[in-house]
Formats: sequence, structure tokens, C-alpha cells
Amino acid sequence: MRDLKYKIGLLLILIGLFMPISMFAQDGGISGSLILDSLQKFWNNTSFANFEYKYLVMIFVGLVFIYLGIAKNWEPLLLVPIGFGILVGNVPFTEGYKIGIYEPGSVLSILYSGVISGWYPPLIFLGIGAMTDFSTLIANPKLLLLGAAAQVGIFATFIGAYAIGFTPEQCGAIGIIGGADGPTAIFLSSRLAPELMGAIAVAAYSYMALVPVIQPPVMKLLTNKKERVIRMKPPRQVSRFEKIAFPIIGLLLTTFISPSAMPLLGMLFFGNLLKESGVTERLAETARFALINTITILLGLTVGASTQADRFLTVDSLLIFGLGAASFVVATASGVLFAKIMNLFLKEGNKINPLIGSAGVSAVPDSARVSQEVGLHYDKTNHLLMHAMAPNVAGVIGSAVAAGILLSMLS
Amino acid sequence: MRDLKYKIGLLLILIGLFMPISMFAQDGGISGSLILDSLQKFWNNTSFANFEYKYLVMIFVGLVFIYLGIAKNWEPLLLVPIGFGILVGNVPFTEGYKIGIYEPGSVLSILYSGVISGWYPPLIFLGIGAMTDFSTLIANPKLLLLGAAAQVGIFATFIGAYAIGFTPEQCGAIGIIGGADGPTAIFLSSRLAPELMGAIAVAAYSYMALVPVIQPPVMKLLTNKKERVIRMKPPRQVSRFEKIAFPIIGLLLTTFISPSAMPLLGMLFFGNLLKESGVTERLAETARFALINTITILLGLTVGASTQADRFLTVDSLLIFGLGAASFVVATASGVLFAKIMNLFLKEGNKINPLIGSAGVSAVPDSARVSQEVGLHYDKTNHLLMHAMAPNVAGVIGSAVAAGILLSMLS
Amino acid sequence: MRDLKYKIGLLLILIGLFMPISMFAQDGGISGSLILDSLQKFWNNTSFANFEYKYLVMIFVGLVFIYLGIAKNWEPLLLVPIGFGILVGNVPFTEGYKIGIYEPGSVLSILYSGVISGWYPPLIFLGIGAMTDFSTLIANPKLLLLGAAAQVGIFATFIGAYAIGFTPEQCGAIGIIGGADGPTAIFLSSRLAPELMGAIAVAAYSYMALVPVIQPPVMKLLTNKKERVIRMKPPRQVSRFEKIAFPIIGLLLTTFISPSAMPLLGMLFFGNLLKESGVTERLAETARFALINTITILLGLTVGASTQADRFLTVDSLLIFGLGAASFVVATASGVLFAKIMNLFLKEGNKINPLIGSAGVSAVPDSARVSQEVGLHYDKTNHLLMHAMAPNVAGVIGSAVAAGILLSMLS
Amino acid sequence: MIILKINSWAELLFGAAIGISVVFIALAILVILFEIVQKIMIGQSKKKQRKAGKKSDEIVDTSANANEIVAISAAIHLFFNETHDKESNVITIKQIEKRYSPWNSKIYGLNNTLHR
Amino acid sequence: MIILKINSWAELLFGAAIGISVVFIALAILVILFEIVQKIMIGQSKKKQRKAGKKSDEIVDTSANANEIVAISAAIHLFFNETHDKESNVITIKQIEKRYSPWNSKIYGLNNTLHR
Amino acid sequence: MIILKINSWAELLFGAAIGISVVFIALAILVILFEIVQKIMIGQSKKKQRKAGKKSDEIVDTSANANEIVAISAAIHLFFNETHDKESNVITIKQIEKRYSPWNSKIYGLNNTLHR
Ligand code: NA
Ligand code: NA
Ligand code: NA
Repeated sequence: MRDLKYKIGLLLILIGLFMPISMFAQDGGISGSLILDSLQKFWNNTSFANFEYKYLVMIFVGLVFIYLGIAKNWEPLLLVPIGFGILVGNVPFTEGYKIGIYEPGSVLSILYSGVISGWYPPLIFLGIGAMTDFSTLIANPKLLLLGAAAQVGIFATFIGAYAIGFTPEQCGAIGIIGGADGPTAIFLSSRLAPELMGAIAVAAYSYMALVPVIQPPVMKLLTNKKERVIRMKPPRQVSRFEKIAFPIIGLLLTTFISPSAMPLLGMLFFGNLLKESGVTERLAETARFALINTITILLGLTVGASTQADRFLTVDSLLIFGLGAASFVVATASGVLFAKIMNLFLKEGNKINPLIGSAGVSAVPDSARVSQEVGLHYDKTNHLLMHAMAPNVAGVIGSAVAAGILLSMLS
Repeated sequence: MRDLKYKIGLLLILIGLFMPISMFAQDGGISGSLILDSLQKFWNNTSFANFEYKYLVMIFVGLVFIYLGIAKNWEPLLLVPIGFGILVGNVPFTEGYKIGIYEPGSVLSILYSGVISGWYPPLIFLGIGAMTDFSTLIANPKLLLLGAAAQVGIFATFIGAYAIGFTPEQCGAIGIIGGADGPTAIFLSSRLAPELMGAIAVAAYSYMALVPVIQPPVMKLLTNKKERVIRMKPPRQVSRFEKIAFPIIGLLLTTFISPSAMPLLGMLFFGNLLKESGVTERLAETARFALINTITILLGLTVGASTQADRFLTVDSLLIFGLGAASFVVATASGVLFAKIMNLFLKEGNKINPLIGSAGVSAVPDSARVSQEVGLHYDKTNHLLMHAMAPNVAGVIGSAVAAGILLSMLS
Repeated sequence: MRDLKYKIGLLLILIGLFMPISMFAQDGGISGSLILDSLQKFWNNTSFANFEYKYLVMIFVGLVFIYLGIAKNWEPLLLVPIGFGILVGNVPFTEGYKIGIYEPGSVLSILYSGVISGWYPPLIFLGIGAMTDFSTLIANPKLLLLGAAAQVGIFATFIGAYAIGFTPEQCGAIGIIGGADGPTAIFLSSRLAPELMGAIAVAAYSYMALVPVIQPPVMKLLTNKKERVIRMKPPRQVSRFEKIAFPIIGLLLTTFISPSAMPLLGMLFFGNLLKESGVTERLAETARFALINTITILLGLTVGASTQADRFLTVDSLLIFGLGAASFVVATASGVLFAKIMNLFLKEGNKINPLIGSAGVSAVPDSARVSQEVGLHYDKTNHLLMHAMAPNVAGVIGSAVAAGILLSMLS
Repeated sequence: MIILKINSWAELLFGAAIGISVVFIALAILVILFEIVQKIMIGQSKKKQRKAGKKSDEIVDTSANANEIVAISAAIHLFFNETHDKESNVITIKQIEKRYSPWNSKIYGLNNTLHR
Repeated sequence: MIILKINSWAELLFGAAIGISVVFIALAILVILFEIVQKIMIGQSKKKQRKAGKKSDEIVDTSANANEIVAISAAIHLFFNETHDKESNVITIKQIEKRYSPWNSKIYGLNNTLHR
Repeated sequence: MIILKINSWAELLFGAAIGISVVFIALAILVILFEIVQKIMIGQSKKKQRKAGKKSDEIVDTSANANEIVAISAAIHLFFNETHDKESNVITIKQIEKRYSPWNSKIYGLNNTLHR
């Protein structure tokens, strides 16, 4: 076969290359054993020599992330970079050549420094602010409380992690997984427990991708037929003044109460003002495209690469994954139940469909989409999407406030 | 009312949350006083506890900036980011949590480092170069001298500041306000007087926004009816060769005379070459959009945030504001008067309308627009805009050269 | 003449400015000699005083680069920034004012740090990956070997440099010029021989621009008429699965063998996955536009500026230029000859036109274009372009692998 | 400064209680503020409309008028078909077209078109 | 770690030989892998086509079908005229139009169009 | 190095005088250089036009021809109405469409369109 032919040809050439040199080498006084020694040393430097099965496990995890992102279209802008980053971080190597993300001076460690020193997440919040429309929230402010309720997941996990034996700082970082907000989780863990950041980030993003799987059972369990078909009034149209006032008032109020949340909330509301002012669209456009994309690429790749098997495959990581799953369930339940509690005080016609309570976990916009889909399942004409967007974006604010409080309590 | 109802509901829930925990707390040995102590400490950490009226003053200033940017459309790409930055920088906080812009390791201080080490302004100049069309200047080179004349404002303020008692270095940084060029002012003050940068930047940008208010009276005072209606010949069409040669010759000439101006002028002319070469449009496009927007966002926000009330509200800041106003007046007057002097040597038909002299202060393109408007006021058909663009862009070069000289005299 | 008039006017004004001040100066106790002293000192600070002819040589080189880029359209996105950078770096200055690229704290040195610490080149590879279509390579994998063959140029130059007397580390950095890949050359020399980076980068980019001049004679010399008109089958259509699998398998395989190549190959394949996944186009778009353009601007300018005459105009630089030319010739010859060797093992109808072997040097896409043009010269209907793209992109992978090996052998 | 030096279960639970409470309080104040803003806005628009001679019954309807409902249905339709290409297309083009910077404003775009 | 402490010509040459060999080996393994992938892909598509009742002769032709040849000629035409403006135009607009982020997805674009 | 150690009013004023003078000198030399360039350019174009058989009177007019005046008026019109959307639109689209890099040039864009 022709294939075979040129493969043999290749081999002949390789041998042809080695022949004269190795002869010359012997003439020049290099003994045969030196050649073998050197080849051995080269081999030692490859990933094959440094290989251990735990790297294979992580490479498999990376491939699963990439598969889910591409084939299932689950949060592809997160899972594809993180998945590829896991591959990059788990190619085994010999230390000392500035390759690994934990080796000072390596390219990966330089790009990772934006994660470690915490300035990537605020820039992502800037872009999110420049993309987010808070209209439905402004039209129906009381839905903000659903965004607060879902943060119970954070503090429940905080308590749970302490029960398992983590330090208070680590508990805070693990708790924030329940906030269902990637940048917030990375920001807080970089400040409170950098040693757990990889596991926390991967857990947070995994469960955010799994929101369509985790939430529906909880939502169905906690609501009855009658509640699931509650119809809500369409939100009123919001004036330009309100849209401009929202980021300004939002900034002053939330950061006065929780100043440590400034990096996240300052940027979120700044981006939103750039979007809503109507006179800085040029800046908003860059914030929501070139800037957020650049940071997403660097953040995803390096967070993925930080899961180097020898640091990542620990019991702690497993525990964090367990706690993370629990926190998503608690957060979803809190949102739904709080909507039911609010209904006790609301008169007929203004009642809230508790299916939108689950959207308070943030995980924008997947959890809002879940509310819509579960709602449609029980009433084919009841579109909850617009209403669910309100607790959904409120959840972003809520978990940033919670992060600020945890920071000032624990740092 | 329904509103009242759910607010009461909210309160009940909050109480419900505290009840069991505080009971448990007492069981667990936490005395009631400890609870009060802790609440007290939490309170101490909020902005309310750290609040002083000077912060309110600065927040008001920030709101005014945002208002002027949005409602009056005065330089919104500057005033909105700086205004919001002033809000961000004046939310009071307890030191030690990496919140403030002057605390090492905080996100704001990391983003501010590009201002402190002086590389943001040159990148803005790169974008400006990639946007600027020097055609009208190339067509009528003698108008460059108007851009030189307006720099008298810089050196007059330099002298004035010394009279008031500033150190020579501070005088240089304050003087540059008269250059009416934000990035140049920030660049120079980061090198000569970092402690005054906030005040200098805010003064420079304020007066740049106020150009339509400050300049017309001065222009009218110094010109007579006959001068104001001088008509100028339309500029000739400029060849591609001249447009490409301009940034190259401009760079070599100005930086040979004033090498310290290299960071600003090198980038300005580099951007312009990328634009005019015709073969690097892709790079020019990024320089004038994604790159300059990103830096504008970061520069505006952090310069705004650097006006933290406890450092900003000083007598020096007030003096700087006064000197800045004077320097704009002097710069405007110098430009107008120099045009009149040039007219003494120009023959009929080639005379310069002195109303375009004021555009030499730079403040691109507002001061050129002012020339146009004042000109139209006296002759409804005499459009000075194209002519005023020449001294306007010359003013940018002129103040960068001046900054270079001040740097090499004082650093 | 009117021109003369206002020039005289100008002089009068300048004198008018000096008069009163110098009088006052004498009153204030400054002797005439102090004035002269000060003027002397100012003069000493200008580029005229620091001028030496070697700067003029470099400025001329910079102008030639700009000319070739604009007038000849040779790699303008490289030659224009580098050429302008050479001008910027060769304006003479007095040390101590944070002007020069080698002075710590200067703007140029800050922007240059991305070159020194080696993270600019990987980001350029990210963008290249997001632009590159590996389809023709996937359709005909055996052409990858041509990309390997051309790397003989690297190792031949490595040996040649040692013969001339460079240290082994320097030999590695000089050898990589034969890789015909700018970012790889800069990355490797920043790690192995930072002191030679300017010369290596300028040599690499010069010869990359000269590819249409260097390659054709070599290609014609080593092929006969019959070989030059070999027709190749059009490549088959490649499935989406293969395109997605290529960057993943490519990453794992090449970096397992050569882990030190991770920064380059990791980013190259990451960018390509972002492009091919079909679900991250938003990220790919930023990687291939805003991000790569920004880095190209900064890299080109600072690499150009690093050629400061006093460090650049050395015998070493000349030797490096000589070695670089040789390495391009050897690389081209190896590619062509290896195609001929492969043909010995391929059956009729599957034979490779050896003119595409030269494209294995990379220098994407110029060397592929050369293959096409030389091919057309002998058969007006034989389009080799599509086929030449395969070894061309393979050459990028090949030289990155080679760089990784040199790094692990020498660092 | 550590607010609560957490040494015991009690302290931890107390911290968690403060945490969730503050989140609620922060967002609740935002709710109250924006309900007030809302009332003022609606009050003002009612006043305007009354001046224009409309009946107050009609006014209430405006917040959920026909256009709005159409828009929402359209949005939901788009969402489930994910074919909102044309709209965002237009928006993007409009946004990009403003080549306008603080230091170098509208006039430059104008200049650029002149000499080309 | 220095693999080969290069002190002599012999060591240098030996290093160069290892270097070029490894480059060849790395790319050769890639070749082999993708030849295998290729065979599997072609095998699968043959299977599919056989199920669809086609003759195997036709199958071979698909890898170089008429459309492909037209496309290549078009590409070469474009390359030499460098007037492929319209196409890339369309592509760029399509790419830009997706204003969609991980944290804030399709739905937002939708929201944006609603309230404007 | 401090050029002028400023200790007295006199030194300060002297520094200011040097400063403004240098600004003037730098820009004045630029003026002179570009006046020379201008003369050469106009000289060359006159020569060309003479060869083409035109009268020199006409030549002077070209620098302020009808098209130019129309363009300027149009520009001013646009400036005051701020409705120059269409033009910059076209420019932007043109600029973006060039997806072309140093390391990976026109041909890639071409490749991209082929296999999609
Ligand atoms: Na949340
Ligand atoms: Na100026
Ligand atoms: Na290569």
C-alpha cells in the first residue's frame, strides 16, 4: 500500500539522519552510553515520562467539558475555554522550564495573574453591565427580593462547609458557589481561599451548565398545580430617566451597605450606565464585545489550566463538588419558597408565579429559561420569561452583595 | 395597601431568621453583648459609619459630571466615566480590605497603575492619531503657529502657579492644564506631581467641557467686527504622499527637539501613519476603536476614583481650579492675538480669521466648533470649521511638545 | 514674498519674548553666562546634541521598512509598525528621563515587557489559530511532513551559528530564524538570548518579507521541468468533526512530545478550536481581530524600538543577518527535496509537486503564494495554492515544536 | 479587620444570619426606593395625561398597552426560534458606525469622509 | 535541567539530530493519526451511502466533486483579484451580530430590542 | 539631569521663555518643511498638467475646485445635523471586512469562505 510505503520511507530518512551523526559522535569521543543517556534525558523531559493516570482523568474531564459545550450547547463560551484550559493544564511536564501555570514567569502564570489579583472578574462584570437590561426589574421592583432569597444558598453552604471541616475563609469561598455566578465565585475565592479556586470555579461553572437539569425537579416539588399557572401582568414600560437612575442609585445604595463589593458592583453598574446613558454607546460596545471577550478567553483558559491534576484531584475538590450541588438545590428552593411567602401578602391579580423564584440564583439567562420552560409545561400560553429575567438579574446583584459581606467578615 | 403588606412580610421574615439563631447563639455561649458588639462592628464597616460630609460633596460633583455629560452632551465620553469614577472613589470604606484606589492590591489600584506609570495616555494618543486627519494642516502649514501660540497658556500658568507657592515640578504639572489636552495633562502630572493628578485631571476635563462657555467672550473681546468676518480660501486637496510623510517628518522633527515628548508624540504619529498608510487599516481600526475605548473606560473611571475626598478636597485643589480657568483664558487669548499678529505680515486674501486662533488650545474638536459658531454669528455664510481644525490638531502637537520640554526641565 | 514676511514676523516675536525676560533675568542676578549655560544644557538634552551617525543608519533602515511595507505592500502589518518602531527607538536622547526602551519605567519599556516576558507571541498565536483553516492539511495529512522537513533550516543554522562562535543558547535563538515565523522567533529569543532579540526579530521579519525574492531561485534549481508540472488531486471536503478534533488531538500530541512548546501550540490550537467549535465565534472574532491587532501594534512598535543603534549595530547583528539568509535557503531546499524523496514512495497520481515543499517554511501565506506563482509559470492552469497551504500551516506547527525542543535542550 | 472572629458554631451561624439579612436589607431598600421612583413617575405621567384631557381609567391601561404585548410575544417567538438576526444586526451596525472619541469627536468622522 | 550540556561539536550535532528527528516524529504521528481518522470517516460515509443504495464508484468521486472544484477555482479567482469584499463582509456582519455572552446570553439581546 | 535648577523667579521666567520658544521653533520648522514639500508637490503637479497641455490659470483653480467646495458644504451640513450615518456606516463595514493579519493573510479569508 502507498501508506505503508512512505511510512517506511520516513523511517529510512530518520535512520539516515542519525547514522552519520552518531558515527561522528563516536569519533568525537562520545561513547555509545552517552547517546543512550541523552536520549533517556530527552525522554524524561516529555510528557510521556512524567505521565500519571490522574492527568488522564483530568484530560477526560476537559474533553467532557468541550463535548458538553459543543454538542449540547451548554454555556459554550464558558465550557469550551475552561475545557481546553483543563487539557492545557494537564499535559504533564518537567518543572523548571516555565511551562506550568504555577511556575513563576511562565506565560500561563502571567495570564493567570489577572485571576489571582482579582481584576479579571470586575472587567467581566463591566461587560455584563453593558449588556444587561434592568427594565423588567425597574418595572416590578419587588421581584428584587427573589434575587435576595436565592442567596440563602450561599449562606447555607457556608454553614455546611464549616460542618465538614473547612476553615471559615474556605467556607466563604465555597459558599459563593451557591451564588451561581462565575466571576463572583472567582473573585471571592481569589481573596479568601486561592488554594481552592480551581475546584470552586469548575464546580460553579459545571452546575451553572447543569441548571436545566438541577432546577426543574426542585421547582416542581415545591409548587402545586394552581401556583404553577399563575399569570403575571406584563411589565410596564420604563422611562429613560429610571434606566439611567438605576445604576447610580444601585451603586450608591449597595456599596454603602457592602463596600467590599465595590469591585464587582462598581463595574456592573458602570457598564450599565455606559449602556443606558445613550451618549457613551461607543464605550459600552467595547465593554460588551472586545473587552469581555478578551477577558473571557484569558479567564476561561487559565482557570481551566489551574486544575493541574496534582493539585486538583483531592478529597477537598470532591467535597466542594458535593457542597456545590447542595447549594444550587437550596438556592433554587429558597427562591421558590420566598415567592410563595410573598404571595401571602400580595392581593389577587398581583401574585407572583413561584416558578420564577428559582431564577433568583442568577446563572443568567439559563435559570430564567428554565422558569419559562417549566411554566409552559403546565400552561402552553403562559410565558414567564420576561418576569423571570427580573429575579435573574437581581440574583447577580444579590450574590455580589453577599460576596462583599463575606469578604468583610472573613478577610 | 398591598405595598405595606409585603414590606411587613419582609420584616417578619427577617425577624424569623434572626430568632432561632440568636437563641442558639445564647445557648452556645454568645452573650447578648457579643451580638450587639458584632452588629456594631458590622456597622462600623459600612459606608454609613465611615461617612463624612466631604464625601457627599464629591458625590454631588460626580453627579454633576454625569448630568452634564448626559443631559448637556458635553464631552460625554469623558464626563460620564469620570463622574461615575468620582462616585466609586467616594463611597466611604474602612481601610484594610483592598477596596480603595490608594490601597495596594485593590482592583482599582491595579487598574490605576496604568495612569500612575503613564502608559494609558500614550495609548489614547495612538487612537487619536489613528482618528485624526491632518489634511487641513498640511494644506495650510502656517496655521501650525496658532497651535504653538495657544501654548503660552501653559507657561503663563506655570509662572502663575509658582507665584502662588507651588514647587517648580507642581507648577509644570499645573501649567499643562492650559494645554487643554486630557491625556497630556495626566501623563505629565504622573511624572512631575502625582499627588496633584486628580485635581489636575478633573480641572483639565472640566474646562475642556466648558470650552463653549469660556472661549466666546474672550474671542469677542479681542477681535473687531471686520476681523470676525474675514473669509479664508478653502484648503487645497492634499496628496497621499504628503499625508504619509506628515507623521514621519513630524515624529523625527518634534522628538529631535523634545525627546521627552516621545511617548505622546511617538504614539500620536504612529497611529496617524497606521491610518494614512492605507495598508494597515486593520491596525488603525483597532487603535481607534477597541483599544482607545478600553483605555478611555479605565482611565476615566480611575482618574475619577482618584478624587477620594480626603485627598482631593484641599486648598491646593481649589487653587488648581482657579489657575486652570486662567490658563484657558490666556491660551484662548494668545491664539486669537497671534492670529492678528500673523495678519500683519500676510497680504490681503491670505489673511487668517482670528476667530480660529482660539482653536489652537486643542480641546479637539469643541474649540474648533466654537470658532465655527462664533464666526457664523457674525456672518451666516462664513464656515470656519475646516480652517479651525488646523490649529486645533496643531494644538495637540504643541502641548505634547510643551509637555516634553517641561519634563526635561523639571524631572 | 508673503512667506518670508511671516517668517520674519515669527523671529521678531521670538526676540520680543526673550528680551524682557533676559533683562529681568539680569536684574534678578542671573549673569549672562548662566543664560548661555542653560541654553547649552537645553541643547545637550536634544537629540541633535546626542546625535551620532549610527542613529541615522537605523533611521534609514526604518524608512526602508516603511517604504517596503507601503509601496511594495510586503507584509505591511509587520514592516510598517517595526519600521516606525525603528524610528522611535533611534531618536537619540539623554539617559535618565525614562524615554528609552531600555530605561526601566519608561512607557516603551513597559510596553516592551510583554515581549521580554514572552506573552505577546502566544496571544498572536491565539489569533492566528482563530484565523487558520487546517482543512487542506486534514484532507491530506502526509503534507504535514513537508512542514517538518523545512525545519531542517532551523537546525542547520543552529549548527552554523555554533561554528561562527555563538554560545549554544544564542545558536538556538539564531537558528529559529529559519522557522520563518516571527512570534516563534521572538518567543524563543526572549527565553534563550534576550540580548540578540532585536537582531533576530528584524532578520526574521526582513526575510519573511523577502520570501518572494529568496525562494524562487532555490525552487527552480532543485526541480526539473517534469516535477514542476505535477498536478495534484483537489483536496477532499473535511467534516466538521475532523476540524474540531484536529486542534484537540494536535495539542495533546505535540505538547506531550514537546511540552516546552505549550505557550505557542496551546494558544494556536485554542484559537483554532474557538474558530471551529461553531459555538464560540464571538470569542474567535475578538481573538482574530481586536486582540491580535492590539498585540501586533505593541509588538511591532517595541521590537522595532529595541533596535537602538548603540546596541543593534554590532558585528553580531551582521552575522545574524547572514545566518538568517542561509537558513531561509536551507529551509526552502529541505522542503523541496523532501517532497522529491516522498515522491519516490508515492504511486503515480498521488505524487506531490515539489514546488509546494518550499511552503513548509511557514511565512504564511507568502511562501504558499510563491509556490502558486512559480507553478503557474510552468503550467498556466496548474493552481498549487490550495495544496501549498497545507505545508504552509504545517510549518507553523513544525517550528513551534522545534522551538519547544530547543528550549528544553538549552534553557 | 475581622468583624467576627469565627471560633465556634454559634459565631458562624450568627455571621451567616447577618450575611443573609444584609443581602435582604440592601435589596429591600432598593425595592422601596424604586417603588417610590415608580410612583413619582406614574404620578407625573398621570398629571400630564390629565392635562391632555384623558380619563384616568385609560391611563392605567397604558402600562400594558397593545404594542407592549405584541413586542413581548414577538420577543418570546424570537427567543424560541433564535432567529433574531436581522434586529441585532441593525443595532450592531448602528453602534459601530459612531467613530467618535472624547478627544476627537464627531467632526473627525466628518473630516475623514471629506478627503477620501 | 539541561538535557545535553553542550561542550563539544559532537554534542551539538547530536542535539541537532535529536531536534530535527523529534520534529519529524511528532508530525509523523499526527499524519498517521489523521490518516486513521480519515479512513474511519470515509468508511463511515461509505457505509451510509451504501445503505442509501448508491454504488461505490460514485462514492469515490464525492471527495472531489464538481462543487468543490468550482469553489476552488472561485477562490483562486478571488485571490488573484483580491476582490472578495462582499463575502467577507457578510461573514463579518453575521459574526458581529451575535451579542451574546456566557453570563448573559441570547435572551439579553432580545430584551434589548424590546424596550428601545 | 535638571537643566535649570529653579531657585529663583529669574530662573523660572527664563525656563518659561525657553519653553514657549522651543514650542514655537519646533512648529515653525515643521511649517517651513511642509511649505517646501507643498511647493515641490504643486510644482510637480503643474509640470504634469503642463505636459498634459493645460493652461496654468486653470491649474490654480484645482486646489479649490467645485467638488471640494461641495464636499465642504456637505460636511458642514452633516456636522450640524449630525446625521452622517450612512457614510460612516459604509466606511466601518469596509474596514471591518478585512480580516487579514501579518502572519496569516488574504488567502486565509479566502480559505475560510471555501469550506463553509
Ligand atoms: Na446569584
Ligand atoms: Na493643546
Ligand atoms: Na516554520
